[in-house]
Amino acid sequence: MSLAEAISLHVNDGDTIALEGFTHLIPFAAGQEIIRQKKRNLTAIRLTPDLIYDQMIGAGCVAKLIFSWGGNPGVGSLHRLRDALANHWPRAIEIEEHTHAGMTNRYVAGASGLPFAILRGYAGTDLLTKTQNIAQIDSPFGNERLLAVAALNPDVTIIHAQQADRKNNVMSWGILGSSKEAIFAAKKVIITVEEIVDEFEPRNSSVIIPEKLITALAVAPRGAWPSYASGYYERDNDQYIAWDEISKERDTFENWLNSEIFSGGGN
Amino acid sequence: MSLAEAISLHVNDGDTIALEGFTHLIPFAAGQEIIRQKKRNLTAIRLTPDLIYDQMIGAGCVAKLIFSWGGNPGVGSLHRLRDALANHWPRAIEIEEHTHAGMTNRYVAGASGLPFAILRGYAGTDLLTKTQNIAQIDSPFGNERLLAVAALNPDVTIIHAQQADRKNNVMSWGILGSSKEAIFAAKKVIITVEEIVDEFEPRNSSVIIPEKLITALAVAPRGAWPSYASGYYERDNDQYIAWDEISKERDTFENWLNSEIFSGGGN
Amino acid sequence: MTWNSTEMMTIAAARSLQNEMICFVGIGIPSTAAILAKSMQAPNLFLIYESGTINTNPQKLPLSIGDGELANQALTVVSMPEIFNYWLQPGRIDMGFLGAAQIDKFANINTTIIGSDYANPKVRLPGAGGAPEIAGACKEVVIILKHSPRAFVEKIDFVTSLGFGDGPGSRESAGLLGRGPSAVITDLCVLKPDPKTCELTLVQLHPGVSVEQVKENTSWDLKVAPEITVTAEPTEEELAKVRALVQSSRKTVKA
Amino acid sequence: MTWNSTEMMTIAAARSLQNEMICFVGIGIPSTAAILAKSMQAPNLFLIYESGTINTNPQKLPLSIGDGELANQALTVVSMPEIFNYWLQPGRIDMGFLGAAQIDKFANINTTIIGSDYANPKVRLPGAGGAPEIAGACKEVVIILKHSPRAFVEKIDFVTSLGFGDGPGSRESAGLLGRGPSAVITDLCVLKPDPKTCELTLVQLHPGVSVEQVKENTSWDLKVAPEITVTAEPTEEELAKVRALVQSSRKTVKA
Repeated sequence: MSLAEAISLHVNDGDTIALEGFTHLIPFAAGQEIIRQKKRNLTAIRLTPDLIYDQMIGAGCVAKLIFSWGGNPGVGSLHRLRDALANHWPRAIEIEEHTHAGMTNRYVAGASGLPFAILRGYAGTDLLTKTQNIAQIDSPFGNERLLAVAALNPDVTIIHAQQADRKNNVMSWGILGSSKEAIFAAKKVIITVEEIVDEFEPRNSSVIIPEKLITALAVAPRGAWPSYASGYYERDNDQYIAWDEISKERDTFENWLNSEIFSGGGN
Repeated sequence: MSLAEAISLHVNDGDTIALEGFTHLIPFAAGQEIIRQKKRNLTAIRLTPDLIYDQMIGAGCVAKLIFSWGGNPGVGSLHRLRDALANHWPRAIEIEEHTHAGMTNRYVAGASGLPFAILRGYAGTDLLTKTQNIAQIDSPFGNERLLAVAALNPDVTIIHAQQADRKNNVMSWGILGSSKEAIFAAKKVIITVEEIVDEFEPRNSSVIIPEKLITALAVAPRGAWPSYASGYYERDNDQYIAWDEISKERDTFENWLNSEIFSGGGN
Repeated sequence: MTWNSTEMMTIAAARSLQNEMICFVGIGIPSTAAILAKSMQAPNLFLIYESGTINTNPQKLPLSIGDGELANQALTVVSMPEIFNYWLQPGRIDMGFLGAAQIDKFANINTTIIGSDYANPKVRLPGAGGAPEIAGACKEVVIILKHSPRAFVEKIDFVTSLGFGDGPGSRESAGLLGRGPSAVITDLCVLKPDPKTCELTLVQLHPGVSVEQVKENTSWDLKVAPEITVTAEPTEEELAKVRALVQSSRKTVKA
Repeated sequence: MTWNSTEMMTIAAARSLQNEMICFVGIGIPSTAAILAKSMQAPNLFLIYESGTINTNPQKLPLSIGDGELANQALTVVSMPEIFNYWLQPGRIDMGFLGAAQIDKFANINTTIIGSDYANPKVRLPGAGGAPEIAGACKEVVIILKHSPRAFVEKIDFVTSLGFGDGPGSRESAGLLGRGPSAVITDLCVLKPDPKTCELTLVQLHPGVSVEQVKENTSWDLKVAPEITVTAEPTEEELAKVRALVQSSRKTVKA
């Protein structure tokens, strides 16, 4: 299936979606296809919104952002996110912020079919009073109070991986963040891969996702650019730096949107 | 360090120990060294006591068994466990039984530094009234009742793995059960390996345990026999079948104990 | 063509599996039946064992639930927390295939003790293993065990895994996600829960077996369906394959 | 030999790390300092990044916390649930190395917003990331940030990560396992919490820096230790290595 078909078939306006991949294997091709297809009113979940959600927010796809760290890694701010929050451009967005530990465990709970997960988290911080979907919970064994975080179960989780085999099983390796949990937590799973291979080579720190968990699979070479795909291409740090300029002003962002996304053919 | 030193240094009478490895990589050499050194009053944790704990129970090392399935896999019963329960021979033992899901999550809680884990478990069963260290817990989000199981934090976890490198990092692969969780849950960790290698080869479904987590490392070739070590030797099913005969009567068991353990040199 | 009743039971169980199903398999006859099904009508049967082997395709009969063969033939091997928390618990598994020592009319099963006193049982059995959560979370469960008055009892000595509890509504009030047992397959027949009462009912006899025989081997007053079908005889292929499988193991597996 | 104040800050931070420590590193200056320490007095420093890289040994400065370099040079790479639940949460980590946008006299830090209205802040910062649990669970925490009146404030706009709360006992009542911040290292000096009051106190000046300079750059009335030491000047080796590291990155990393 083509990425365009996968997005149009499985991502609906108003959906809760998670495009995961921590710094590595960020599904940019899929995110930009969502922009191209003008999906709207999405609740977008990611530990690190990164450029991918900054682009989707600037393009007006996102109604709510659930996240734990909203910067341009190693560069600075996400200007489109800031503009949406401060000036409601191109639309107002709601945010719900957590910690990495909290978001990770919310995926774990979702993957486990549980309503919540427990952790030692957020203790003593203003997040306890400012954010949602958390609650304190007492241990039934001995005298301890812990934090419960509500499960995340996206309508669609989208992941970029290195390889799929002929039976649509998927293999990825390197930094995988919370991708596996985001996949198990989702109602539908779209995966883009660098390429199809006859056989997976043995690799340490690798994960194989059985086809049974995958709703739609699309080949998207360099689909994680400007982030990276271990074994295929490196992180394009220049692009991350350039994004600071591109995204700072609305007109430069809109020029980028028109020339790179709407004029661009898509995968 | 030799296995004998590791056991004598780190396993004390009265300790709570976990010799893990699900069917695969069962640390028989370490368990038999515990018998040889006549450790006593141990609380022994394992999902599947298997022959290793049947031997330790018959030898009088164990005061309490915490487990979830106590049979001779594919053969039948654990006669030494039965004799200890029914006739208190060679001593009375206490048991605490759970389900695999419960035991696994008790290790997860221990590994996570949490007092408990939650699951959908034991529902509608007599375990709810007959076993310990479980409690029902209500979700703070919506109307759901779940099971909380108390964390397991062994004084010592003992694992057999395939390889260690020159820096005492350990690699294992194949069926790993709850070994990783049992390691993270423990106060001290003893690992036996088949051999020391210069470098770990890449393998799927493999785990690398950093030396920082390991208290003592000993080389014990065929240390998982009669269970197996993927890549080294297969499960000795004949031995598992033979154990049914050896363990059925006290005298045949004691003959085995004297000839195979107390006369045997040890590793 | 002749066959023994264990072969018939295994073959009948194998026939209950459909292609593409995700099946969580216990060791013993359930495993034999699942492997047989995969070599017959269900080549794409997706087998998961509690040891962590995902989509495995064993060519010989494993003696234990964690045999090397299961890992070597698997797409991937994962940890037990992943098997129980990510695969089983959310209700991803279509079919759970279980054995039992005792079963009652509501398909509750006991694999823990024989005898009424938990502290001092007549016989100590292996215990729960993965069964309670398999019985709870799989969309559907098939129970496979030999028919005898000692196994099919009015009241089981310990509820290790819940079938239908004491009837309609029990699973719901226990908060179980799965629909529960859809069939009990024995060496004599097939029992299915009555859609209304949930009580196990004789619906199918294996060739040459009589209703009386089944009733004699059931300690409670077994309900019998108005129309009883007869199991199709084992085919030569089924028999050849099940015998080859049993041969491949050094010793037939006890439940 | 000359150097700039950022180099001095980085080198002073690097010196605070001991060999064999397990160190949980945030990106930016903390990462530069940790990598520097590993090339100097702490070759066996065990570096963990929240991206899942275990015992990594980067040869060039990562721009992001998940750069390929961190994975390629790691002993192993694990999932984020494993990093946060198995490594960080139980208190296994000796040292947490954090940056901040704002800090108060009890070393509570803010990386969330500038401005008093959470719904409508003056400046929206990236947020918490891994910091709250790092600050909570590591046995010890060192905070690294540039000294300025805007950063060192009487009251921070948002408590993203707890230092000592409002003084002795705050961490305990919040249920935190770690001892909290042991030092704040800036481009001007080193502050340490008073053992009794937990209030940050000036204990060490970098070469050429005056107490007045530090006080001018601190918005609260900064306590000064009776005896103040002076940081040893950067060695040529330290400077050469820190400059090589910064060179190795395409662009100096912002906190």
